[in-house]
Amino acid sequence: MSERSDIPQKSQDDLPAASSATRRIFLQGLAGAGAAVSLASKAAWANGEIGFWAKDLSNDQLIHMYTTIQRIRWFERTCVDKMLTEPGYRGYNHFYVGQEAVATGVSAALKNTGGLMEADLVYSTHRPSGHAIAKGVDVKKMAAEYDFRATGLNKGYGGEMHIADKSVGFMGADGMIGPGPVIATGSAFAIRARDSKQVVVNYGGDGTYATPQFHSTLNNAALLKLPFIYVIENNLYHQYAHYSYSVPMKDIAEAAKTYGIPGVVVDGQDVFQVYNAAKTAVDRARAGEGPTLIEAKTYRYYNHWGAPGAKPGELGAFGYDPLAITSFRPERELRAWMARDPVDISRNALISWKVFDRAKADEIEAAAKKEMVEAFAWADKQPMCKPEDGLKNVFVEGSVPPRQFG
Amino acid sequence: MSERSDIPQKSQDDLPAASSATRRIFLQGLAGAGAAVSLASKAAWANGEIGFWAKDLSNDQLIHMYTTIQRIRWFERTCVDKMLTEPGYRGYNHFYVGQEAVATGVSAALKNTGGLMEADLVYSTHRPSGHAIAKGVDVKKMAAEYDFRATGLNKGYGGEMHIADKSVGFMGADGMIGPGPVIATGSAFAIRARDSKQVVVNYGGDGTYATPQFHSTLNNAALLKLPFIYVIENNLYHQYAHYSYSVPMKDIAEAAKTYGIPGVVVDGQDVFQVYNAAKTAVDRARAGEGPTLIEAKTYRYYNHWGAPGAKPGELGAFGYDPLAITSFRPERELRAWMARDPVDISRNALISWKVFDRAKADEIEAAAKKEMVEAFAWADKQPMCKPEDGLKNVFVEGSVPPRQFG
Amino acid sequence: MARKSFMYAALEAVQSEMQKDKNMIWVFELTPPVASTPGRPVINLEREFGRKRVVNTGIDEYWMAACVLGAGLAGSKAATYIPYQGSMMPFELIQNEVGKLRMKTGGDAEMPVVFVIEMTGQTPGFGVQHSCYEEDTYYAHIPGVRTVIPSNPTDAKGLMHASLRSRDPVVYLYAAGLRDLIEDVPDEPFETPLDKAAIRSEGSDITIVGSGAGMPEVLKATEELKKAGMKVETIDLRSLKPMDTETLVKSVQKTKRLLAVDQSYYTLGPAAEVIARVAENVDGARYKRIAFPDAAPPASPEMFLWMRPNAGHIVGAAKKLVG
Amino acid sequence: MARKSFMYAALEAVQSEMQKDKNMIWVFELTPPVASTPGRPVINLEREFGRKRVVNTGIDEYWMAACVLGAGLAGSKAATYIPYQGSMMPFELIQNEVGKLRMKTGGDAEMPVVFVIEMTGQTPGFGVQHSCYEEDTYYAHIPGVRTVIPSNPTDAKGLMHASLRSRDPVVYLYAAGLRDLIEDVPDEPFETPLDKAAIRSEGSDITIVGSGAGMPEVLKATEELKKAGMKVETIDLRSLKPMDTETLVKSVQKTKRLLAVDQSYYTLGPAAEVIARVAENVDGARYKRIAFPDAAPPASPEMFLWMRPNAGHIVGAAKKLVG
Ligand SMILES: Cc1ncc(C[n+]2csc(CCOP(=O)(O)OP(=O)(O)O)c2C)c(N)n1
Ligand SMILES: Cc1ncc(C[n+]2csc(CCOP(=O)(O)OP(=O)(O)O)c2C)c(N)n1
Ligand SMILES: [Mg+2]
Ligand SMILES: [Mg+2]
Repeated sequence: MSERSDIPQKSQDDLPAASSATRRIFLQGLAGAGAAVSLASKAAWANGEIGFWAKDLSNDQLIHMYTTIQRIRWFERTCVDKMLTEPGYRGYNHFYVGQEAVATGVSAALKNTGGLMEADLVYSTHRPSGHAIAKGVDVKKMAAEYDFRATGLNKGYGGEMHIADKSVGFMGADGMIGPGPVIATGSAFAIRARDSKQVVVNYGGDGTYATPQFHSTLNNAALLKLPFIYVIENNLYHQYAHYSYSVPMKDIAEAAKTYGIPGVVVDGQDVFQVYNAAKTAVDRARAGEGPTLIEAKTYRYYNHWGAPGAKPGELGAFGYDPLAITSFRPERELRAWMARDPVDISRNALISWKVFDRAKADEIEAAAKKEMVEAFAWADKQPMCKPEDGLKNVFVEGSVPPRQFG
Repeated sequence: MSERSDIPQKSQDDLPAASSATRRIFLQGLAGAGAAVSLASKAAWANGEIGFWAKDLSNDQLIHMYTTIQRIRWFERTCVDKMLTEPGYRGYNHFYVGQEAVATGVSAALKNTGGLMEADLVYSTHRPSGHAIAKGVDVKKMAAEYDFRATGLNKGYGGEMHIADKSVGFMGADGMIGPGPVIATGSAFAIRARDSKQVVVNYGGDGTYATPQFHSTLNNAALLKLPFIYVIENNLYHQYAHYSYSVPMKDIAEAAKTYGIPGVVVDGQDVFQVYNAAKTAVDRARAGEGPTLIEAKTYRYYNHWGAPGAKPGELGAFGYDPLAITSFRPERELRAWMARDPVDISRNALISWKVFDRAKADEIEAAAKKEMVEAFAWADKQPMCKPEDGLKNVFVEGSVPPRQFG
Repeated sequence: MARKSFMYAALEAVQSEMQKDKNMIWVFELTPPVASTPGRPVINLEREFGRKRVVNTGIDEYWMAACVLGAGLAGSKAATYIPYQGSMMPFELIQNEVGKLRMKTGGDAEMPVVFVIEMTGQTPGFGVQHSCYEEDTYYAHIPGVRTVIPSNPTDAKGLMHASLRSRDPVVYLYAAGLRDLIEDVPDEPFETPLDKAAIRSEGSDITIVGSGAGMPEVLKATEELKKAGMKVETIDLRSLKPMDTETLVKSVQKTKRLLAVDQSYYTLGPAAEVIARVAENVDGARYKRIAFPDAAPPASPEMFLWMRPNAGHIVGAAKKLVG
Repeated sequence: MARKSFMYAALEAVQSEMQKDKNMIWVFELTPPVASTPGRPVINLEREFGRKRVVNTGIDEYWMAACVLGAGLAGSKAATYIPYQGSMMPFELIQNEVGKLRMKTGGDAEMPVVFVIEMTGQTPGFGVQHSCYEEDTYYAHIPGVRTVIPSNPTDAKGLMHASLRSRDPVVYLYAAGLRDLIEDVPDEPFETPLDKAAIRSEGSDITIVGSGAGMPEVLKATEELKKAGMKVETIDLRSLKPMDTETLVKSVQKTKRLLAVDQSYYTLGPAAEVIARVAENVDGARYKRIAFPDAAPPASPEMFLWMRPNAGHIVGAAKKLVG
């Protein structure tokens, strides 16, 4: 993994343990650098809306964020390698690697316990691993679900694209592009109606901007002042097309203006910036001040779906994707983004703030890797589904008649 | 009909015949006054985008505009009176009265001949009479269609809400709120693809703003730079709800910003302002520069549907509308808008420009009234539809089998 | 017990469930949840429960349905009334999300939700989109959603209670053509089962099956045929999904004659399913369908009224089938 | 004549019609109109006709369909390929606008348009929304739209030519599960009628009816049954709307046994209509349906593959019905 050049590692290691104040200064520097390097984040910064909330986090919380990033990373790397090396492996994935800081930063600002009536609720996409892990979903059960096991998170009925776990407020992945965000506003409506303090976060790719539901989502959320946050993960591509094919402006966050709600651009590679923006939005939503649109600029290291072009043990997919017939991502673009890796950025920041040292960081990474290898190994040993169970879970009770035999 | 207070009628009558230049000055005054009186038309005026194109119109063209307004007005007043006084009359209507200047001003900027491959195309709504008449549809056939006659514009298959006449580029009314605008962009797409110079106008009420298709329409029109004009007739209500129930901002035209296209607010009671805005948009579209969103602020003098609350021979419906259970329009609001009547505004302007005098104006009105009374009388004598013809026009050829007899 | 209109009976059930469950929401557009009926208090859910729970929205029926689904997933009981003009706008959401979420999540998703989908009143003159009455098939083909279609005020109330209490999502098809029906309906809450057809008349010569807005003409025909001496067994489907095969099969095993009546288009109307289910299970019976032709309804009343199935058509077909 | 894949055969027809008509447009998303097949030139419509006529859009299938409809109304021939992931997004537009515009305007509306609606490949593991194969019923219930469903590369080409030349709007159901089929297909343009079923095998013991992606298993079962000595008449519906009643009825009049097979959900699948039409016209026949149960497809391959109808099921049911 490459190191960030703008944070001099060695010397930072020698600083005294970071206080809130020094941490804040670093955060500001970090944020500014991120903005200057790759973003037109005027909406976020010019109006000074974003507080440096990460300064208030305890060391434990900061380490948890780093750990989460590593756990997402290694959950998926373990899965990629399985796909590449075990021909019989049945799981598939829309890999989230590269985008870990987004889900991690957002979930760090949320309440993730208390079940449906108390936890903050997260709606995910067809690219759900990161959102789920950051929200606290059990990785063993996820791994089992990805391989359609009867003891998987959703008993094998869902598979990767449909994982859900309401006990931690993870409302589920969705294979469709469009419906998720409007459904999420419905949860926010119910929350407002029952005077709960919960908030609802909806993740959506840059691809969701062009859907008709994008307008419905923001318009109704704004009109009804719903406790709702739309996190656009703009990874520049929807499937095999650059986002300029479907978005007429550079920053999707600008669409917020029509609805009179905040539209914020953040560096999606920097977990602390993401946290700052999410915290502001969550506070606003909880206070009854309505929705926020956050656009996190980010990038995925793998192709749209599965592992084409990837090699076992290597990070990122540089090879050919047979599905990308008309348009594919330039290797240089991918390498440029990997130079601003969310793992490195968070790791270097925490080292520089004296939250942990390199050894501890490595230890966390190793533990994450081990946990995930074990999770997938556990999954491999889980029972397969019973065919007849396909007739269940149509309605709450009972099962429907078989019709395939005539 | 009330006179406009800000244009001193008597003295204007004494001026010499208006030249283009003087006419232009009056138009500017008129436009400015309109803006000051009732509109927050900053988008339209602050950037000086709208030229005073009405100055270039010949007297004939100006008189045609006034005539059109009167023809729409009297087509509908004849229809209202029929509904109120002839219990057996079967036609219904979503009356356009009050909004005549919008359709008239827009169509004056369009090419209305040459059929599907040459005329500019107009997509209408559930409130189509004005759009149709302004586009040049035969009023006799319209009247016959409203009463479901076999010789009606659409052979009795359509009725008011579904009239269409492609020969003049009137693509049709639509009973649905939502689909029309996106379909209209499809026509614009085809036009661009075949290198035609046509433009497409879509009318939509303020109610169309909240539909998911609103976003699709503007986004795709902007991305593909389509020769497309979206005319929002903001008459403040969608059915029985004020537009603030579904629109979070004052001017819907502001939504154009997201898409990087012009968003223009005009005084929809003033046919010359409407024409000016339409002309600018049409020129832009024909030059391949893409779409425009025009919001005409206007008002309807009747209730949403039919003639509840209206009295024979009287303009406007002030009585109770049994369908408006939770929200209805204040009488004072209606009277305030009637004080800026499109008939009066155009009439006074043309008199002041010496395009015609009062006698001629009255003569035009009387002729319009007579034409419409005759049109509806003609319609009354047309043959009814043959029941079995209901099985036709499903496909281009043949008819489908009856199924109602078993 | 008091005389209640269809809408009043339905809203009475909603009101009672909303009083019991403080979290329940109701989403509407242009049809306010208001009803009155002679001698009973006016029901106005918006006034009674306030705009935080009962909301009037813009013209976006897809959002209305999505809002209800999202509320249900978040653990709140929720319902929406989609007016017939927008009855197909939320279709994809109900088909692709509501109908699949339980299967998709292996049972994790909570969906205590009801979608009241209005079907047109088939008013002559309104034409293709406002007189169509075609939604039954679309919704009934969806697995994972219960689809019911009351045909009288009593069932309107009983099915509404049952729908709102069910943890399964329910599409409650509301035939606007039945608005004017008034009959005695119990005041206290009661449930009508979500999966049982109702036998409206018992007989052994012929089975006539209808549903929803088709029932008044079916019942009129039944009376006429009975007067003419025919022993008619008349079934009101009441639930389209799941369809009560047992009641249908038992009846035709007895009568050996099945006349299935749809207000909707012929091809793939509910009557097709009625016949197919019976034909798979009963040998030697004879079958006939009556339906609206496969044509969108034209506006002209002459054409439209001629095309719409009525009691006369049913009587004629029944006589042919039995004779 | 050359060996061509399903997609190649279909795009060859599109290419030829676009060459003939300079106004014709093609709208796509994520599935580029590109196909190759051994020994034939690569087809790439985007490259050949340019981005003004062949456009790659954002994720908005409703707009894609609306664009095509609007183009048609404006007098340009137009078609779109809606990928299976978005196959129901444009439904309301096709149902409520395309299907009704001719009736609504008394014939004024021009609609030389084709909606290629992809149906899933029913890939095991993809689950509820990506393996569903359920669109046939929804689209076939619409009046005013012709709905066809080719089951092999030859019909894919012939039906595409006929669809693009028809002045009626056509929903062309494209079963992605047939992508891998390759067969000899004529090079020159030809039309396959839009309203005729195809008899794939003649026989007098039983009639088996299927369509689209169901046909390969139906044909496999036919061969097996024939080997076992049964005289099987096998019909490929090919057109769902209008449905070719005559061919169905004639066949069952002869065989008196009808087995209708759907890949789609049981309730109100095309097989229901097949049985109902025949039952109305043939006395004393016996009927059986095979279909996917009324359940969204679960992701687990064990469950999904067990639920999906296959040749074995068809053989078993046919033997029961005849025996
Ligand atoms: C309605 C619909 N249309 C098309 C698809 C196919 N599809 C799956 S993912 C995807 C791209 C999504 O892009 P984006 O929202 O940017 O998310 P990303 O994959 O980049 O994370 C598309 C088009 C779909 N799932 N749903
Ligand atoms: C999809 C849909 N939903 C609801 C309706 C019912 N409806 C007919 S007109 C109308 C209001 C339209 O308001 P607006 O667009 O402002 O036009 P106006 O009537 O004011 O001219 C509504 C809700 C409809 N026709 N279509
Ligand atoms: Mg993306
Ligand atoms: Mg309005």
